[in-house]
Amino acid sequence: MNKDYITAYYNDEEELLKAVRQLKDKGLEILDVLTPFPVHGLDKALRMRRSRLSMVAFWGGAVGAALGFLFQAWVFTKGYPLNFGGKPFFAIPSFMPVTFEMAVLFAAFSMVFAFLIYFKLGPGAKTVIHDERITDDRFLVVVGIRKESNYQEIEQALIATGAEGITHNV
Amino acid sequence: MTHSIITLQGNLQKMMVLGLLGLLLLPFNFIKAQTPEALKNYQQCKACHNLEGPELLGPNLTGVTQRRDTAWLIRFIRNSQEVIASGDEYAVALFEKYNKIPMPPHDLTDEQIIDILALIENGGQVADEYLAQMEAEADKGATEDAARAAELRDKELKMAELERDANRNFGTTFIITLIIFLVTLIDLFVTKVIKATFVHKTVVLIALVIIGEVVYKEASALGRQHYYQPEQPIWFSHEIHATQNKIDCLYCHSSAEDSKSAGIPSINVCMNCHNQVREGKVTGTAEIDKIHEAWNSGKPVEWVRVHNLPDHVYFNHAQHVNSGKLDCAECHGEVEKMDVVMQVEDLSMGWCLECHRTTEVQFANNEFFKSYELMHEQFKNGEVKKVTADMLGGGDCMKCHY
Amino acid sequence: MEQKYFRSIEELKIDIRPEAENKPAGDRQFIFEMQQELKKSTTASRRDFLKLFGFTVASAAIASSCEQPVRKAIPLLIQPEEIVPGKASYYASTFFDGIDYCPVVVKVRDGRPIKIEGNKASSLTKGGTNARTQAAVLGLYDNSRYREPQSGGNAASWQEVDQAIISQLNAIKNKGGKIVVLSATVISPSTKAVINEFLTQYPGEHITYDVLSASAMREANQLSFGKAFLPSYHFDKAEVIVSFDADFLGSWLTPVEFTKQYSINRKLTDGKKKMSRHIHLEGAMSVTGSNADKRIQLHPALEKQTVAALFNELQKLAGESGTKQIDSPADVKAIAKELYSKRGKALVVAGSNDPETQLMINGINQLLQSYGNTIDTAVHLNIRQADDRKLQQMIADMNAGKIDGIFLYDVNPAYDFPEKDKFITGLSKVGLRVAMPVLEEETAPLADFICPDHHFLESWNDAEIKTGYYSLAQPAIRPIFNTRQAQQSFLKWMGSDLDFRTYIQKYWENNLFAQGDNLTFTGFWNSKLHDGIFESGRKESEDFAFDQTAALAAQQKVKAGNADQLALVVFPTVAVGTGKHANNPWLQELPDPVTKACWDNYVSVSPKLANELGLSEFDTVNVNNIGELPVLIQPGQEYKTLSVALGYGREKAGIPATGVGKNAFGQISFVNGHMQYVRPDVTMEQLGGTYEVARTQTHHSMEGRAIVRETTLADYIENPISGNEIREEIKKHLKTLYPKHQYDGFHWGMAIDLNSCTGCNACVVACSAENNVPVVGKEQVLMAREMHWIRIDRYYKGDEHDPEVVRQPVTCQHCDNAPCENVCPVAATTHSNEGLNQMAYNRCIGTRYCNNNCPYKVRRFNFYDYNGSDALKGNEMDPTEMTTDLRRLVLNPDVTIRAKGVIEKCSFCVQRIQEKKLEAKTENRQLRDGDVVPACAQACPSEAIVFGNLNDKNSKIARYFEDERNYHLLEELHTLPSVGYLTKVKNTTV
Amino acid sequence: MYVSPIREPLIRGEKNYSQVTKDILAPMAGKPSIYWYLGISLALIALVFGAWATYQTVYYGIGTWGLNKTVGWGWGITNFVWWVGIGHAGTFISAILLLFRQKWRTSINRSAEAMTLIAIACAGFFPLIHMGRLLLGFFIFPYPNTRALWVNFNSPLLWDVFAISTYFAVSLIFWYVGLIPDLGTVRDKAKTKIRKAIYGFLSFGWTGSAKHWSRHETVSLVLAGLAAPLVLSVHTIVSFDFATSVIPGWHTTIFPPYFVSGAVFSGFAMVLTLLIVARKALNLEEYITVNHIESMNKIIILTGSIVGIAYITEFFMAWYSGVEYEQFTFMNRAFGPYAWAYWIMMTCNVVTPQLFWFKKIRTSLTATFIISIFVNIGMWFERFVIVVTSLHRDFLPSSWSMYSPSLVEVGLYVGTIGLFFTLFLLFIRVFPVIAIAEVKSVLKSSGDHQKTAHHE
Repeated sequence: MNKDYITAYYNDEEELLKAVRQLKDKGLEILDVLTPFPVHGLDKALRMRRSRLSMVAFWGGAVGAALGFLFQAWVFTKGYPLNFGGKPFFAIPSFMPVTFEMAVLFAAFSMVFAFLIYFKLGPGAKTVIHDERITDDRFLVVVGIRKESNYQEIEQALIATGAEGITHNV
Repeated sequence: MTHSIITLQGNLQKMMVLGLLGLLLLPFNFIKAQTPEALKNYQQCKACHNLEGPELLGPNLTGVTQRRDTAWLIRFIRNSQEVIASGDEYAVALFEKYNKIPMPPHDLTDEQIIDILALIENGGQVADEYLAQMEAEADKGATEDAARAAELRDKELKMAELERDANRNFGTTFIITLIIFLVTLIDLFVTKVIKATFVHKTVVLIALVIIGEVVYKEASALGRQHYYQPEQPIWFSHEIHATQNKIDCLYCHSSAEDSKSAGIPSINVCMNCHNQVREGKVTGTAEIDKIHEAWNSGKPVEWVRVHNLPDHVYFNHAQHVNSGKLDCAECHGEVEKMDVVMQVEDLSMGWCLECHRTTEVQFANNEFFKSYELMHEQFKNGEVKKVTADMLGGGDCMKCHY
Repeated sequence: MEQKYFRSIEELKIDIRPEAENKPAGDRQFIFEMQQELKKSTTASRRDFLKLFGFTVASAAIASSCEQPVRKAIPLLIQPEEIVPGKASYYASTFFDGIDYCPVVVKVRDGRPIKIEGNKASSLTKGGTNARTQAAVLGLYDNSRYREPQSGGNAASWQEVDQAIISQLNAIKNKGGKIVVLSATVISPSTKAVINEFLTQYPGEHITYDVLSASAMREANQLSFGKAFLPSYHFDKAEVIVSFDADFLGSWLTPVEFTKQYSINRKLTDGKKKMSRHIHLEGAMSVTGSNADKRIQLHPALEKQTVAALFNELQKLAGESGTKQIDSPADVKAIAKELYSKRGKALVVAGSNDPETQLMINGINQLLQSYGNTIDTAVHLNIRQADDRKLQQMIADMNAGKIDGIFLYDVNPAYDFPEKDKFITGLSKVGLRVAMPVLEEETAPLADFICPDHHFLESWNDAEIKTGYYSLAQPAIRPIFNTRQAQQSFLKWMGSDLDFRTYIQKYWENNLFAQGDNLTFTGFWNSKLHDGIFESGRKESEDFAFDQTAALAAQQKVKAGNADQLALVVFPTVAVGTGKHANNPWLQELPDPVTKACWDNYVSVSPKLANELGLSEFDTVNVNNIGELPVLIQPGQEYKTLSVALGYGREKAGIPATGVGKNAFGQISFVNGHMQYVRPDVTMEQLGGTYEVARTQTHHSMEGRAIVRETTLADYIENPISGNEIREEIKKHLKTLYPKHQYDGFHWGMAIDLNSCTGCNACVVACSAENNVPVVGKEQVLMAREMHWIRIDRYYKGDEHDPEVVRQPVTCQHCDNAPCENVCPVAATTHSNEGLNQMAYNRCIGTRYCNNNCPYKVRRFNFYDYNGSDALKGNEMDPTEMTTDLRRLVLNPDVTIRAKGVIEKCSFCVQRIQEKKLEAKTENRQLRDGDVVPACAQACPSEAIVFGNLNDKNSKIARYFEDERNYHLLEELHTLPSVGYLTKVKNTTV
Repeated sequence: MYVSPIREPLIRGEKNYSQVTKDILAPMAGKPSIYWYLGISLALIALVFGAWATYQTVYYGIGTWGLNKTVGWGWGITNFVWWVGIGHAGTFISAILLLFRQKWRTSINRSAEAMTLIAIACAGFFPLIHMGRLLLGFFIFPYPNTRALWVNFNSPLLWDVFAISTYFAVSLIFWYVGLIPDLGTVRDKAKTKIRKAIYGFLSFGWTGSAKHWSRHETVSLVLAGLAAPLVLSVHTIVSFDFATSVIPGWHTTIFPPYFVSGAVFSGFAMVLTLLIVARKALNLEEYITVNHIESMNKIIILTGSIVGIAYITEFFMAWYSGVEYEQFTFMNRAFGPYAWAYWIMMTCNVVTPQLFWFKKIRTSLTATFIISIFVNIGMWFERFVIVVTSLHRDFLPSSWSMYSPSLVEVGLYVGTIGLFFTLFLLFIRVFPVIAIAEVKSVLKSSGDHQKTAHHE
């Protein structure tokens, strides 16, 4: 995060939720909220968009299925047509299992990779750890500071939401 | 053998008649005979016979038609061993005289033989008009075609050699790329000399591509001998024998037409000529002496096989050369242009299949294929333009693996 | 078409290279070199070595490099013109081992005999063979062959041996001593002549010793006709055949010929509605008995009186009076009626070696007017010439020291003589002992001189199996070892330099040529040598009349036998026979047609007796001190009859044979001068141990499934579909979603006539020989891992005490909807456009899924490296030394050797199909029906197997498939097999 | 929110979030107990036995097994199917139960999934080793080659290749994606530098940002959606190995559902076997409570009953179809030479699970443990019965034969068991055995103190 911000932490997800709602109402810019586990309702409170990952999965699956099916069809009709036990060369039922598996494989992998790449997560990815206890029992709100906006105001607002502690990088 | 005996008896009268005819119509025959083809056939005789002067393997040919009648000559030329076996004194005597070197059988028609004989009568000359005619024909496109073909083949061979050299350099290429690859990785994570990481990334990418390529090529070449060109115990040049001396492939690899294996000529075949020809153009006596050594010591020459197929592959030369009417060069390349034989095709299954799928069989010309009635229908009414081996099951496993 | 050369390789050598004479070892040398090369060779596979003619492929991987090994191609110094590299040539020859006779054609590939086929030119066997004939080629490459002459147990040169022998012979001659040539029956006129000449030069006697003797028949005929001979039989002319324990389809006289004749009247194809009736009376279950329409269990001790009773009944029918009334265990009245109603078209034979029984049989045949109809007395059968009395006399003389020299040719008495101890002691009293064995044996070591004989495939010979039926044998390969043909040795010892080939030629020129046509002798000789057969049509003078009195006298003497005692029957199996070929792994692993057991002999016991004695399968017993043998419970065995196979228990033979089973020859007894193969009173002691016998089939009931379908002649005549009705039903239910594949051109099919198949197993060995099928040894067979591509299933039907036996050869059915093909993950097995179920060994990764999914269980898996062809070394599974270099010479170069871990199976002999197709192509003609013949069909003596192109509507196979009797195995599975079976028809009508 | 008063809490004890973290990470910290060492050394011994057997098989060939011309598959494939079956529980629990919003899954899914992966690895070993020519095994992959030859897409065995590898791959990422946040926790709790570095690397730089969380949840959900049919497909396809063949006793249409339920059945049994030990050894009783055990037992009753019905249906169909071969096969199963195996299967799979109808047994750890073992045995025999008894007496009596395993085959089986436990024991040392974040997320809703709050 290349801009100035204040962070406030809470010990309980209900308080966090309340706080986030209030801050949003105040029109403060919440850069990020860090929690040890997914807090329900938080994404609503932060007014996040619906995820498009499922679409990625769908298209990934579609591609996988298509590849799987077409490859098999090609092998059996053009590549090297062979007579297996009197079955027709273009034996659709036989192609189904592989097609299905390919679909699932592609769907799953495309989605997960999309997720990781989108958030720049991955083996050894470098990210800012604000507080070691975030992954344990702390709930953290990061509020951005615009040039014009008043630093004290925001701090007050945060205290008002019952933040247990406040830190900042200015 | 027996059937050949029977045919012998059958043919005898026929030959007699022909022979007489030949003699009667000699003057006419004399002109008619000397076709360019006859000249070509005559090249083979020259391998072992002179017209006059020093004798080579066999007797000199001048006046042979006076010495023996045509029928006899035809029999003898076609299969001397048979004549000898039948106990013909003259033949036996001849055999004895020319230290028991059998004259190899020749697959020639009566007419062809008569032509050759006529040619011999004419002192091995072709009548001018025929020579002229021949040249004319030759000039007529023939030469260009030949030239073009030759050029093409040369190119192919060149390409092949280039590719081979490329392949040979694979090893070094691989090592170098690998080193580069590792160096970049080390730099990327540890030393960090170059700041711009995209450099590393591109290098790594390229390196990976090259390595992949090499690995794939090597893997697919595994257990195969593409461009295999081993040293032979005797420096035998097909270039000299096949191109310069115009010896037909089948003269030495005689069984290619009617057997599974083309066969490596046994020493006695070499001796047919080298009994006399004791000095080579290139190597002098050095190499040819090895043959004599083998002949005298009774130890056969241990040639190195160039074209090897795996045990589980059944390949039949007769099938391809005889009934398939393929040219040797289709698979062996321009051997007659090689001093040291090289395997120019990779002889992989894919390569075989490719050919089976593209080349036509003698569908219309060979009675055998009458059995394929459906196919014949489609062939007649034009549904099928050309019938490939694959269409008749040339792609089935048990055509080659059993 | 088959190419036979009228000249042997040997001759060729002489023609083409005069120095061959002074380099006799030339070709042998060549083979040795090949072997040495082989020993050196590391990575080169054997097939490669065999693939190219006369090429020794030695190969060694270049050290420290992953290059391909350098493969050498070494041509012959001089290549005989007749031999085309990689192309087989065929030589007519004759197989006779003293017991079996069969004119053959030897397939020689690249200088090595690799297969033996029957010779179609013979009007006797008509191209038929039997298991032993098929297996004979492997004997050529037997590791236990004597490789050079020995003198006093040490290797010696021929010169030394010859000098020693000749000097001793002269010594004997000068002191007026007597020598004996002891040989098995010699049917070769030339050989006879040689021996006679030899014995005139060195006074002595030629004594014939047959392990399986028919001396009683000869004696009986002596009494009936005044001439000791064996007539020739015509089962093909007989409508009713009654056999008293004569196993004429398995081991009696000339089984191959008889099977041919017999099968002619068993065929009902092409609308034939007539078939012979075969009644068989026996104690132990034999191949022939199991094929009979009516099999009557008869305690051996009662046989004689039964014959007498039958004789009596017939006499009554013939209206002769004053005959001896004797009660019989079997209902002979009915049999007599049947026989008599078919007078002139009936034949009665007996296997017994008891003159009286044979006399009565003669009497019976006389009454039935068989002589001149089903029995031909003008054409004599020349086998089994032994006179057992003479033999005993000789033994006595030996022991009395009256014999000074003995030459043992083609006999092994120290192993198979009933009183072998007597023989051995006798032998030790003989001054000059010369043995001429081919394979390692018990007798030879007892001799001073061992002069190893050629294998018959290396020797010249001729034969006159029947009066006027001549055949020739010629070498198909140069001697592999430093051996010499026995006849040659005799000639040498006579001081003649004649070689036996010229001797035969001379003999033929002088004795047979006259009868020949008006060619020059060379022409005559050449053509005969080419065919291998010469049937001059000569007949013996029938200057004798039949005399019934002897028969009647014999009948009068008959006393009632005692059936309460245990009787023991010793018999030769169709596999190892009399033990001559015991060292042949193919034969050792050949399942017995009746018991399906291999690699052992055993005591067959009837279920009833087993129950009584509380014996169960594989319990060990000792019968008359044969030694510890396991019990096999044999349905259909007569209550009190035990049977043990001969030919086992070899002590000095190769690895495969030595110590397998027990020697039962001791059970043969001399009863008034004739060898008896039955002991009416034996003791059986239970030893309490168990010993497992390897059997290729362990379940013997069809479980009521319509696997082998059969009907009776009557029903068949009424309705040809009878027995096969279910097929219509099945066909109705066959539905499919997928369209059938079109087979343009060729669609190969095979039909098997269950009515003709006698279960003789010739096909099994032929298949092994043709397709390099590995031998796996007893342990593996016990684990049910035998590799045979074709097997003959044998089922018992009905009551276990008197079951009906049905047989069914099963091979890959080449289903057009093959279940195996669908399941192979790597496409190693697919269907060809000629309807073949293809197996690409080199693609197989060995999941065995196809094997599981094959309803017929015809696929075989290489559980171990049976061929020594594996990349990993030292893991071969080869208990029978089949992977030794010598044995390998028998391998067929056109068939891949399968590696460890791959599936293999019948390929319809695709290599033959391809060969014939190519032949047709090069000859620019269509393929004719009958061009392609797989090994099994070619070997079959009863022509039960028909192969051809189903697309060709005029072909024989197409006709067979149209036949109402035709059905497919497990057709209800809609696998669309390409193998059809014709229902078995039993002639139970009276 | 509403919580049904009767429902037992899922997590016992007064827990707060950091307490949860501490408890769950406890097994990873510090020296492993003597039992752990004992366990792993036993497992390794078994592994060595397996290695020996593998060598025998590869070097001398399949001949070292007890198979023959009639019975082409024996223990090898039996074990394969058995392991695949066991491999079903994990993904089933985390995928299907996730879709059904079964909160109780949270504390068991992690270990169950790990078990799945290990089991699949064990399973995959058998199709490889049972090949006659293992070294050419790569032929089953459709890769471009100079032979211009591909594979046979009609073959169920090939479908297996795809199914198993896909299943393994997808299960792996599913498991790992779930693991990422917890790895973050481990990273942040790590004492030493190296641990920090390693887990930092493994945790993919997880921060716990709300955006990540919400997407992470979507991913998990969709993956679950994908994994659910996958789970069903895998054993369906494995069952095709038999169902698509012609062999009586194999050629059956009910195999897919029957196999799948059987798989879940055995899978849960194995999970129980392991967890009952694990919760004690790692003192996680408060997280893996009797509720969990009980609810799993309920699933066992369900699937067990389905399997039982399947057995009976098979018999009925055999009789009803009127196919003599089919009928014979089933009579032969029940009364033939392998009847003992059949009846073991019957008792273990059909009878014993029914005991779970009694709450007492259902909630008793020891009883559950014993029964779960029984089920494992029973399910192994089910596969044995299907594979061997169908083959050893099929259509033509002439080829009937018997089969008994060789020491080598036993070795291979024991070897995989060794492998399984080795890997599992390593797993509990290096990864959190319970999904920390997920547990936390349900702590409030179904934790203990929340309940107590209610009672006040």
